[in-house]
Amino acid sequence: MAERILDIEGLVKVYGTVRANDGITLHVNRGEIVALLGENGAGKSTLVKQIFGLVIPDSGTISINGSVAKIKDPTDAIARGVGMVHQHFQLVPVMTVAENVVLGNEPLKGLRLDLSSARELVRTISERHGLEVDPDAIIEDLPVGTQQRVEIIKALSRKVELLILDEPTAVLTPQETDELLAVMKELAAAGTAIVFITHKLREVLAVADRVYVLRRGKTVGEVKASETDAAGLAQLMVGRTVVLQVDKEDPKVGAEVLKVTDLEVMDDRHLKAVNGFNLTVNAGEIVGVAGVEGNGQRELVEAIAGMRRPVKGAIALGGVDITLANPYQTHAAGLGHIPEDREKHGLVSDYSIADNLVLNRFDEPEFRNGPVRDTAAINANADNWIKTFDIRTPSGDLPASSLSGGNKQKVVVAREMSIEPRLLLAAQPTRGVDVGSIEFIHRRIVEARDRGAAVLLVSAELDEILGLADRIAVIHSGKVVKEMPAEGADRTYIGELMAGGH
Amino acid sequence: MTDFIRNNRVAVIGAAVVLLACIVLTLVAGTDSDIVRKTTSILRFAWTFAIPLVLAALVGVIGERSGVVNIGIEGQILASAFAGFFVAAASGSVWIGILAGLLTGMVMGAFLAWLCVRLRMDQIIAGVVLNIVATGITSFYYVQGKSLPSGVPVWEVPLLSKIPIIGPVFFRGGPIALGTLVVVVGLVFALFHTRWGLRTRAIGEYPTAADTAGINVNLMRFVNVTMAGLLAGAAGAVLSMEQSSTFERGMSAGKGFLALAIMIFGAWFPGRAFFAALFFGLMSGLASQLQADKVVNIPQQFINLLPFVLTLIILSVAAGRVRPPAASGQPFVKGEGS
Amino acid sequence: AGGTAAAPAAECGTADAFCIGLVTDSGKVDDKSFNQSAWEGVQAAVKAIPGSQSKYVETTDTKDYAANIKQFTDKKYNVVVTVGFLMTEATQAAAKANPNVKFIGIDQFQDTAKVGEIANLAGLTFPEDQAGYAAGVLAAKLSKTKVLGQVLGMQIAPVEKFAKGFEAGAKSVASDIKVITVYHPAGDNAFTDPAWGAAEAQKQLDQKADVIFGAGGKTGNGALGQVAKASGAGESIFCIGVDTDQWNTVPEAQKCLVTSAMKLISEGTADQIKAIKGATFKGGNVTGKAGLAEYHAFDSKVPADVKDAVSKVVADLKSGALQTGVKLG
Amino acid sequence: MSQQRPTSTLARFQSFLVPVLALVVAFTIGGILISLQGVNPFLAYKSLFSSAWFTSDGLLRTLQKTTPLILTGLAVAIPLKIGLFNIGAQGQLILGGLMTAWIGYSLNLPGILLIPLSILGGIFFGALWAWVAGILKAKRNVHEVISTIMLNSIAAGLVDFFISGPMKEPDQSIPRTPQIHSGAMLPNLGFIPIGFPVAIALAIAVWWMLKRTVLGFQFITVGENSHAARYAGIDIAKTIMLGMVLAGGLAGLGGAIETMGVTHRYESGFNAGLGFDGITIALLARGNPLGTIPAAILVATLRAGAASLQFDTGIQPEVVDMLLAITLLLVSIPILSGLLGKKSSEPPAVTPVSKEEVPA
Ligand SMILES: Nc1ncnc2c1ncn2[C@@H]1O[C@H](COP(=O)(O)OP(=O)(O)OP(=O)(O)O)[C@@H](O)[C@H]1O
Ligand SMILES: Nc1ncnc2c1ncn2[C@@H]1O[C@H](COP(=O)(O)OP(=O)(O)OP(=O)(O)O)[C@@H](O)[C@H]1O
Ligand SMILES: [Mg+2]
Ligand SMILES: [Mg+2]
Repeated sequence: MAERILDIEGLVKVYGTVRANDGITLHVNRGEIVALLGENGAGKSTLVKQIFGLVIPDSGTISINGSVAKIKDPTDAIARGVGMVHQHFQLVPVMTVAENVVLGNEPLKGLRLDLSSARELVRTISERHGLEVDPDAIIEDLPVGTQQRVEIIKALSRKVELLILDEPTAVLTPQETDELLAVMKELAAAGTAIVFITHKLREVLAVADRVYVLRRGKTVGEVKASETDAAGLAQLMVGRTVVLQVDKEDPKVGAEVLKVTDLEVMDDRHLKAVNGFNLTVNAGEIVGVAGVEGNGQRELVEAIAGMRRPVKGAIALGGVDITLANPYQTHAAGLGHIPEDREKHGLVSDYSIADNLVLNRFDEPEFRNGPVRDTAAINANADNWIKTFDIRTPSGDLPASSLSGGNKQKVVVAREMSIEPRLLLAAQPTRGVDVGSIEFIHRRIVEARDRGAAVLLVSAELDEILGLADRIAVIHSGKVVKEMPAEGADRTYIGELMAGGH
Repeated sequence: MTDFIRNNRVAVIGAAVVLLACIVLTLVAGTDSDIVRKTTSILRFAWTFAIPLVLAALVGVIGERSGVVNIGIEGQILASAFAGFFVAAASGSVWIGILAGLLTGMVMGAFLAWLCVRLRMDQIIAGVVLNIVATGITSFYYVQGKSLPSGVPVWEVPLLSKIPIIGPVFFRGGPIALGTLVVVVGLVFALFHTRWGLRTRAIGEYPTAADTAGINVNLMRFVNVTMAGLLAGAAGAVLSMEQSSTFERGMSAGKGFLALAIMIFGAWFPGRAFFAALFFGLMSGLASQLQADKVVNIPQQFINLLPFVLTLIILSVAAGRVRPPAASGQPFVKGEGS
Repeated sequence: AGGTAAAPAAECGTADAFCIGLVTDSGKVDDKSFNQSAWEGVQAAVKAIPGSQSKYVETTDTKDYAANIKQFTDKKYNVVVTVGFLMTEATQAAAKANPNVKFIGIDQFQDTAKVGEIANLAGLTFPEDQAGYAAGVLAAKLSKTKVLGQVLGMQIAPVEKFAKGFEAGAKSVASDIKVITVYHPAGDNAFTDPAWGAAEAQKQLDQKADVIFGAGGKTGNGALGQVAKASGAGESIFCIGVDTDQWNTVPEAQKCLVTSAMKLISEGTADQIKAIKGATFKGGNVTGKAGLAEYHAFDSKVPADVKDAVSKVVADLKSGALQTGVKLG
Repeated sequence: MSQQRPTSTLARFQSFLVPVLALVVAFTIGGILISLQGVNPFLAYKSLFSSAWFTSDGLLRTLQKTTPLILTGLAVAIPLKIGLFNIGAQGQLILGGLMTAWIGYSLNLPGILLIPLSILGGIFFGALWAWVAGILKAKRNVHEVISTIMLNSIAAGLVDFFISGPMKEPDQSIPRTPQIHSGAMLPNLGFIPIGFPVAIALAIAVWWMLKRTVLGFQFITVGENSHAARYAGIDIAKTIMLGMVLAGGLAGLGGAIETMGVTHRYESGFNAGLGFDGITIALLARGNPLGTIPAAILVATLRAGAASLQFDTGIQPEVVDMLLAITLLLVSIPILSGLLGKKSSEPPAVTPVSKEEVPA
């Protein structure tokens, strides 16, 4: 029998009326990779946060290495050999890699910080595990993939025996994901136990030894990865059969809707992020922009939506120049925009769901009587979309912050669909959303296409692009390096193009 | 040492140039010349003016670097000046008075920290409350006819005080004046070269990251804001005991707010805040000098406006390039956002 | 409690009572300056007049002058003293409205051409320029460096009269003498900024000034305190106070304080009140006394010829034989 | 949707109860302080309130003091909604007051013209001054706390210059402007100064604007989440400037009413602290425009009654600052509301000042 490192018995954590963890029992052996699966809000993050001391359980026990551990803060967890890579990176953006890695565990020379041994530590770990990173780089200058590496180095620098990874691949490219999975396997082979949270079944099947499926705070299934498949896992998670493959007809391509010519856009730090970008999107088709994050996708989308001013080039929507238009004007021109960061741009979390459903339509005649807002119309609108989009909430009066990630995203998608856009800009439309909601959102995007909208889909998720797009444009260093029909496109080939090959 | 010079090239070269200029000026013009006297006197005025501002700005720097906006510095200064003076008068010792001033600043810092960190009250409001409470208490409990038992002693730093022009200005003064220099240098070191500094910057930039690294964010914020209160206390004590020998109602006269401008001016760096405060002092010194010399025929009010107008201009030109600590002003709640 | 002086005797407004009320300018009755002097004058009068009583109200908002005066007229006070030239109009209006109450307005010159004669109001003003002039003469004679300094409060009439008088007096001794004159820059704390006063005084000392005239409430007091700390204070470096004899009110300045350029507010106020009681009161403009305070410990240090020269100037100014030549505006 | 959250009635009840309870506690503590000075606190409070409310000229004065305080309270409260902290109401008010005085004394027109002209002048200059801070924020990302502090000092200097220079009343040693023409003076309706109902109406209008209108939604969206606001097509720069201009206009109006209705001229020392009291009032009102009315009445009452308090009991007028400080502390500290229930009545968020650069 393998050596137990983690034993969880009847763990309960209640938030108000929500039983986030409702008697979870789970164990992990040394050298084993265990995946946690579950819909948004199933309680995965809550579970691992308790192991790492970020959340204190209401009842139940966590044992590490056979003895019951009262973990009251991360210091306790770290001391017991637990390391964690968080769903949202826990790195201080303005500090260097070395500083971040030693934060909380700083080497000293007298009173002084010993930064040279910090650098040395980073180098040693990065060489040992093939996680290449410059110890003196500033975090915010690094692409997300590299930041992820820093997170892992940080965890490894504390001599972890149990490593927790909460949705580590959500922001990675296929190549980066593969690299990470390789590192995980290597660590496991060396005896480290790994708890791995993801929404991507492919990864689970590729790397996990065992899978726990959570639903509403309870463990509803435990299976060996080798004894199941994607459909089986999906069914366990949602409790019903899920269509993983997007079901769509051939496109009925119409007139040109979006034309981007020679576009140049600067990023926040005044560096050229989009550099000579050319692309057209026609009515009735979905064009997927595939690329490693940080190759100008965000700036491209913001420029088209009017949130960022291009320095050169032209953008036309239905023949009308919108290069210098602001979001108000692009919206009026029939552009729907599902923003990449729904919390930051897409929603006002203290506003009611109803208000969020008219966030960028609030001053349309439909929702006002002269200068006064027409609350009746706003509420009617909300009732309608909550029903149509199956947004899970007792009332449109509740603040958006009360929704789960998937339902928040549904609010945004519903709103953008509500204007029946000519052009739908969908940036990472299903990031961090559970399979059930992904299926729903994908179906909506296809419906919009079939209604005749032009759709520009930007996603770091190659599977999403492959499944949804009619045409694929691979972006690298701010320009399109290759366009191809989605039909018969090759995963590996696109991955190489994304990485700058060919 | 060579490391230090390499990392602080601008500062080192700047210091060397200033030093050289002082020596040359003194050699060429003579110690007793008008120009040397005037330069020295204006510089001394500037530094005197700057001392409470430097201290107060550092309170702001420490607070915001740890993630707590402190606009109650004004109140801390006022209350400390009050407590320092009256305790000195009652106890018969300026030293006990200075101690009381420091402690008052600290207690008010702890109060602010309690409001902001523990109760998670809106930080700006907490600061305003602090100011109003200080104004209320100090004016209500003010009593007349008290005076300091003795002056605060003036010390000289051997050698350094002999440097022409700069020496007598910066290296000769009361304990708080000299202490201010030590604090500035110490804080520059502490903030960027020690464990405390790394952690402080981390909790002000991204507290959840610090939390997951095993740092007790709220405890550290509490301690930092409380200890920074000592500096606010020093700023108050220097006003009522070292720079004058009396307490006045409202004697802080906006210095706590000006200090916030200086903190931003100095881009949240203690060293730069020091120079920014000195710049304000210099402006003020020049304003009164222009008035005394009657050299220019512009109304006095306009000369006095100069520092404020300049601040606005400089800020609007330099804005966008300075970035406050990202989490400053935001209470930290464990387990959220991670 | 602050507002009440003597034990309440008869109710104000009754025949036996003699009630004196005082309204301060925005400032406190303990300001070591004109408010305090006036209040001391009132108290002196109370002591001298048996059965009299007094109270004060401190103004916190300059818009409340009238309301604060009304506190006293409503309670049928016999005398209301208002302090400061900012209250000129409020006092005149109140005097016209309450002909049975006698008013004393300190630092309040009545422009009779405009407001006519107000019989129940005495506007008490002081020849500050004369006091300043005499102080200037003394300072110039004491100075070795031939540089004098003035650290002043807000640039308003009484302060300006002191300052200009001081400069004129100094120049009358030696026309090449240099007088560094600096008013406090900001408006609202011009009289309450001792730290600024001290720094400015130090600056003037550094620029060779050896006699410094501190005239501007607490700001000026800060200057005096700083001069007292200078090396050579009382030997080669001196300071001169203002308004009252600051030997007593600013003890930390005793080391350098040769004298003070005084306006005798207390005396003037007390005299007026006594005149009211004795029914010898006459409304209109009343000029109080101004002059130099005694030398105290410096009596032996100031050379006799200097003392003589200064007393002659004081006498000539009083007799009108000497004019200060100070004009404002 | 009509079905309300169950907490909201409680929240509404709380937002009313907390300040009342705070007041009671503050006055109790104040009473203890007063009795420590050897004075019967009931007598003291009776003196304070009866002089402020129960004499006709006391009431007039209280309402006169209330009027500008409501307006400066609003001048702080509106920017709070868009995430800005306007420390500059003081500067905006004094410039407005000065310009009103200037128009009022230099133009000799019939009242029907002069009154609106003077008021507009005050509003305009107050708004202009706030607009400077607004444009610096919107276009150059200069933190409004700093710029308004600077602008306050500059305004004070300018006012000082004008009243002792170009606008000085001739033959007068006090730095002040001449008196405005009688046509520019605002009358009192018995014990009600005419500015008072105007201020009340404006407070209601601002509340309504923020709560019900499209513009209000725009303001609050910017304050809640400026990124989302930008995404939603709201011109943030314009909103910031508009918010500041509205605020400055209200503060300027405060100065105008003060000049036209109370002081009839501009004089050094007038209007001291009115703008800063606006901060206290906005915070006492927890950022709610309607709340500025009772908050301003409270502050004005304390200030108007302070002189009587001193006359009758000898207690220093500064005691009212103590009372205000304690009240504000209790209103803003989460403890009282914590005792009353949950955290639902949260104080206004001031801090989410957008740190992002607002693109030009
Ligand atoms: N800090 C909190 N306060 C209140 N409720 C919370 C909190 N954190 C989580 N919850 C609740 O606990 C439940 C579980 O949340 P958790 O974050 O563990 O979900 P998850 O499985 O990680 O979801 P996802 O896949 O979206 O990351 C949620 O439904 C949520 O309502
Ligand atoms: N303080 C809180 N109070 C109430 N609910 C909370 C709180 N914090 C988180 N939640 C809820 O927890 C659930 C999961 O939160 P989590 O932080 O995992 O993000 P998420 O909603 O899953 O989004 P994503 O995973 O896309 O970032 C959501 O339903 C969220 O509303
Ligand atoms: Mg999660
Ligand atoms: Mg999540």
